[in-house]
Amino acid sequence: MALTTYVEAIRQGIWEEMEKDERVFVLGEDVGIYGGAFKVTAGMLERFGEWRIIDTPISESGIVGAAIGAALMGMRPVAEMQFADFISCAFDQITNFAAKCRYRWGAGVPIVVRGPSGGGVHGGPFHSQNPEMYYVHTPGLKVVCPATAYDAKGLIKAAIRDPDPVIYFEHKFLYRRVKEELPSDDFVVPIGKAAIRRTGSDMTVVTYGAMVYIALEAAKELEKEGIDLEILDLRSLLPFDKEAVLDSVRKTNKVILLHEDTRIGGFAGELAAIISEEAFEYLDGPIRRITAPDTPVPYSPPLEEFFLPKASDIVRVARELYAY
Amino acid sequence: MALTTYVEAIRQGIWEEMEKDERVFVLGEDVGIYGGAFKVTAGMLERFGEWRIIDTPISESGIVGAAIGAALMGMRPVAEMQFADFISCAFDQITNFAAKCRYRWGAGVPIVVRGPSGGGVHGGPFHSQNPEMYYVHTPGLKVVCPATAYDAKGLIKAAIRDPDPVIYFEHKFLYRRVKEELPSDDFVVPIGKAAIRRTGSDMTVVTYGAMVYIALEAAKELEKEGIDLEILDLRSLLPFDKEAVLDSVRKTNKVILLHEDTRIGGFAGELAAIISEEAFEYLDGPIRRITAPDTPVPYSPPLEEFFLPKASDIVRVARELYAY
Amino acid sequence: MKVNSTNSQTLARDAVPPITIPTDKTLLDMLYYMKLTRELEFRIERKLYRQGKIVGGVYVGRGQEAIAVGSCIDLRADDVVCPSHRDMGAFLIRGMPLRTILAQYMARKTGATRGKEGNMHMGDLSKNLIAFVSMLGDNVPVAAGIGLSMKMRGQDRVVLCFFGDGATSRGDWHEGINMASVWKVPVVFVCNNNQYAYSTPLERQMAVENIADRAEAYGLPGEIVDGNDILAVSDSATRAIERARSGHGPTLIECKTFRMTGHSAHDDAGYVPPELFEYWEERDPINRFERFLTERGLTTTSALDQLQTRINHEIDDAIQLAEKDPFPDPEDCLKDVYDEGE
Amino acid sequence: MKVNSTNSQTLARDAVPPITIPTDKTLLDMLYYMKLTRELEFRIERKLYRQGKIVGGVYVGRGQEAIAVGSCIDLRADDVVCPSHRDMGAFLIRGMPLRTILAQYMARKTGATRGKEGNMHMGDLSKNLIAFVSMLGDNVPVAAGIGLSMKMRGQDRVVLCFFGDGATSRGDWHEGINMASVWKVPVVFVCNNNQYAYSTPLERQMAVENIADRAEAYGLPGEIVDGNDILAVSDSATRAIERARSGHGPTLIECKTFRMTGHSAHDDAGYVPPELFEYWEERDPINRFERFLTERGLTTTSALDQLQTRINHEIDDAIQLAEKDPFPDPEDCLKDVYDEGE
Ligand SMILES: Cc1ncc(C[n+]2csc(CCOP(=O)(O)OP(=O)(O)O)c2C)c(N)n1
Ligand SMILES: Cc1ncc(C[n+]2csc(CCOP(=O)(O)OP(=O)(O)O)c2C)c(N)n1
Ligand SMILES: [Mg+2]
Ligand SMILES: [Mg+2]
Repeated sequence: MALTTYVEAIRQGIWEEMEKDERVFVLGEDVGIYGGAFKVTAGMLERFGEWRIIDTPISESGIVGAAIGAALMGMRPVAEMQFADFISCAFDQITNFAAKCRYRWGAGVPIVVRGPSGGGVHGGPFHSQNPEMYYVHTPGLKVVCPATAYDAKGLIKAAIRDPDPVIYFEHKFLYRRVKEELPSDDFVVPIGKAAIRRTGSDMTVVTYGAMVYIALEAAKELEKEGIDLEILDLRSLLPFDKEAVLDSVRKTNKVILLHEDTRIGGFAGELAAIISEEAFEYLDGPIRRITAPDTPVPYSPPLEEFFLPKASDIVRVARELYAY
Repeated sequence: MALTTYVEAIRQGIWEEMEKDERVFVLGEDVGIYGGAFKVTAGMLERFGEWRIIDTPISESGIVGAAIGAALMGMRPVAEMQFADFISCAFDQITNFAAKCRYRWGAGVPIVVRGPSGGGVHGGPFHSQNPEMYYVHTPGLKVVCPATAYDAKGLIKAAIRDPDPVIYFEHKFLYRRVKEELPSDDFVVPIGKAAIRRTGSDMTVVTYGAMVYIALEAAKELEKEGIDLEILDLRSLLPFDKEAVLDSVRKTNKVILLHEDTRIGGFAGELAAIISEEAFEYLDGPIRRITAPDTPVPYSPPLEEFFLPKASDIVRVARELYAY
Repeated sequence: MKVNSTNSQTLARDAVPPITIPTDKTLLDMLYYMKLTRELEFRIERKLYRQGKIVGGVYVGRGQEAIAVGSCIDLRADDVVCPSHRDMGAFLIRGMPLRTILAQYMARKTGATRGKEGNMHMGDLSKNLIAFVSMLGDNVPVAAGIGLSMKMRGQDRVVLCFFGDGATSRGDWHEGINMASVWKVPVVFVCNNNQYAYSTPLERQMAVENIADRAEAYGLPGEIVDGNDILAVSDSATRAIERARSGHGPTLIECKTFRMTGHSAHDDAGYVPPELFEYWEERDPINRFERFLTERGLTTTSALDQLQTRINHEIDDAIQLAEKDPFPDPEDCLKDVYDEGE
Repeated sequence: MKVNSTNSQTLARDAVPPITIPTDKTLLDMLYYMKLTRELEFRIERKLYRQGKIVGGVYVGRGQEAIAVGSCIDLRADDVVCPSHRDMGAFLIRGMPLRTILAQYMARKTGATRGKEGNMHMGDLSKNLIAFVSMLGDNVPVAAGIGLSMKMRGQDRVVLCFFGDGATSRGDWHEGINMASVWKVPVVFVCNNNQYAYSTPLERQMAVENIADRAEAYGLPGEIVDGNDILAVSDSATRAIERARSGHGPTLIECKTFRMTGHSAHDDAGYVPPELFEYWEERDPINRFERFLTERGLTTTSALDQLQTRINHEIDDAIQLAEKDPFPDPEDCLKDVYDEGE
């Protein structure tokens, strides 16, 4: 069977949901004839027509607002942000209108807002952001960050079917670098469930998105030294799989929290608090974080390389923690 | 000497800076003839004229954008958000333009964006928010949350003088409920320095804003049982006084992290991570968090009371932790 | 820009077709809903609020009643309304019970939002009423999206979306109107231009004279209406609704009116020149309409008294019930953040 | 709306005063900067990018050179420019060295942003050049604020703020233009209307024909200019700058032009009908201006060749230097998030 890339998996997921459910439609900038800046919607205009694949003006807030309106009428809009960085322009509609709607007056807003996030392609401060925490800190939203083609497809389908607003951050570095064979049947990946990417006994690395691969790389390296990492891919950040995190930490007794997002207020802090509250007595060493530093994402390759967490960082921290 | 309220302290701070430095000006909705929804700018129009106290259209993003432009030209704008909840509409300008400007091309943006945050006045989901973490998670910004009239004045003055963008969240519940005698000289409270509000030996409560008073209330109660709380008021969240937190935890060996903001992705997570990383071996018990639950801020009094952390919550958690 | 009004002094009659007068039944319904709105908001703002029975802030539409009532009276049940914070009439016409509204203001479990939200932040999908969020202008792209869903599905429904003059300065207003016009979706945008945004008069908000002047920038028709003239409002709205329903896209209707109170119950509007209140008091939409109906023989002084008495009773009863209604349970705080299944 | 152009076919000459022709020196400067822009961007997009020497994305203003050059040529040094992503000419006129620009594109430490930022995201306060942020339209309220600071201080400086047609759909654009107009601040808004936003043609962005039609919604003058006619651009800009400088507030100038490439270096613009490229190729702003100068006796074929050779050398030299320039030190990543004192 052919291998499916991460980006193609997203495309397939949306496509299948559109075939199955006529309430599903896509709106965003250049999603129509152009098929989206990263071709996630390629071919959809021809198949579904211009009232289900809607090219919009450059109006991120308006796009999300319109998605909310359609969702309130029973539709299932999938709004594309051309880069996840531009979701900042729709922050108010997402956090105030969509997130709080059900709570305020019982009206669910089943929208998906998706877009390419993450660095590694020299996109600079406005084409590399990891904006997940702004939404993770907003009750009423769900936030997912798939790392594999399987999850990319399974989570976009779950997101579209979800009765609540889901923010779906795809990692642009993975778009064409990650591929795998996908089952041909209709599958979803449930929102809120983590996956163990490597079973290990010495310490746990909790991570998500593109960092999963960095962790796997480090694990290979550390294996040679007899340090055995368990790697947990969260897949969803809100809600997140607390039990999976705690189970793994209770087993390995040491933990590294890893993300590409910046440090202060990043997801690792939340995890550290949870672990400390609920698995304190299992800890045999300090909880360690590996994250990007607290700066914008710089553009020049040496700077960006410095910015992004690397396998060597994990190797170094894991050695320290192992020796603790 | 007369007592000065928290809200009057902010007014005085802005006023004094405007007297001293003609680059300082205020812009926002209804700040002129009306003196601001909470009267923070009362009397300023008469004193400083309509080109230094500028009533704007309802355009939060525009207000912050205009402040940025003026700041780039050497001015010191103080932008008022009528409620801190509406800062969401300016999220993009703040996090993308202001926060990243110096890093990107060396141009500092000395603006202050301030507004009333926090609950306790039955304002409901859109007049009660604590939006601090969205900005704490944004490198390039500074974020302060004063709890006392002294700090309110000293921090607004420090914020106006600061060469970088400062987000200043005042707590509306404290506006007229908190007062103290203020020194008559020109003082500032340095951004990034915490204050110990109560010295104690059994455990540390790290908090900020209106929660400082809840902690003090709990401390009085616990004192009777012989549990001695140390209360640390962070005052600034970005940068925050890591050393003060670590020093106190190393002394008391137990810690409660308290905030009015919601839990997931709240500041307590960041603190938990830091403490676990840097004071792990000093901890004699799990790090405990007391926060609002992960919901919007509800309006009806019984709901809002349930939502807000209470002294009794601290008492309960402190007893548990004491017994650990 | 021409103005639609039955007051010939302000009227450029050639600009719009002659005003169509609704049926007698509709005329009397209009009167009822305007008077009900007036009395209900009077009780809320001037009685219950001062008695400390209202929780949180209060914003009323005193003097602006003709706008929501005149534009909503002829909607179909499957049409959708996005009211702003001064459009109580919309809720009443769509059938939200008085008790539900009062319980909302008193933060009871039986309120429209079960105590989660305050005052005008009410909605009910079963009545096609979309709850306002405080962030002014946010409902404009949402209305565009509602219209979009109707167009996509080939429905002949329409959306009415309300906002104030101040809200038109928001970026979301611009994005929403623009998208609605590009997509030609069935939305009628109704601006309550009451000349002030809180304390800020029009000339500090915009450098044009009329909100309707902005319509040209989006390629949609704009119309100015005497917002204190319910016949003019309903006439313009009816035409715009028909336009939208028949697939000709959105319209922007600017209703000139005045906010006959402070911005909210705690604001004495000291910044408003008293002459302005006097000027507009003379143009009170209810008095004016009562005169019209009297002249037309559709009502009399005693019939008006009876109507007022009936309204008073309806509200008295609703207040009594709402006051006895329970507050929500504290733990309800945790409910309905997400879908909780059946 | 009338169009300012020296092409009598598209010209409604009564609409604007006759075009003022700048001095010979200025005319030759214009030619130089347009040709320098064209060649520099050609090298970046068609040579260096394809050789893999450019880091990240590339957006050029091929075919649009007359706009930035024509509107910036007469600014004073203390005036401020907020370029958008297709206004290379503005950087050149304001004196940003070729080497600095090329080093920027090659992500070197010597680039305008020391490697922190890419491509057109350059700024330099000492040259009164404000760096663009990607979020389209964000520079509009910023420009309003710059103008505000000038007005507050009684300075007779002006701001030029550039954006594309697509950016006018953003809420920030609306908020910024509105504030600038209400405050009557000295800003000249220049729209590069190149008919497309990425793959999206005008009619899917807005329901009006001209960007300038939007000016009326804000109470500021709007003017349509043949953006491929540098004399028309500079004429309109000069008048608008003068208006702003003398305290009469902002102007919106719409320059009709065409993007003679894909959206960025990796886009083949397959969605653009080829006839459009042909149509606009005939109206190339540089060819047209060269003909004008030749007819006027200000240049000759051989002088043009010499000029091109000089430009080629200047760029060759700058590329050589920039290519040898160092990359930033990795740890520079941590610097300048905040003020670090002296
Ligand atoms: C985005 C936003 N900014 C500020 C406010 C605070 N606010 C509430 S009502 C109001 C004035 C609204 O004016 P207008 O739109 O004319 O409506 P009116 O109250 O006059 O009916 C303001 C500034 C808000 N609700 N939302
Ligand atoms: C807020 C925002 N949304 C989306 C983008 C992605 N984007 C970059 S350029 C562009 C098209 C811009 O069109 P226009 O304003 O007409 O300028 P042009 O590129 O045609 O010069 C888009 C959609 C962006 N930069 N900012
Ligand atoms: Mg108003
Ligand atoms: Mg364009």
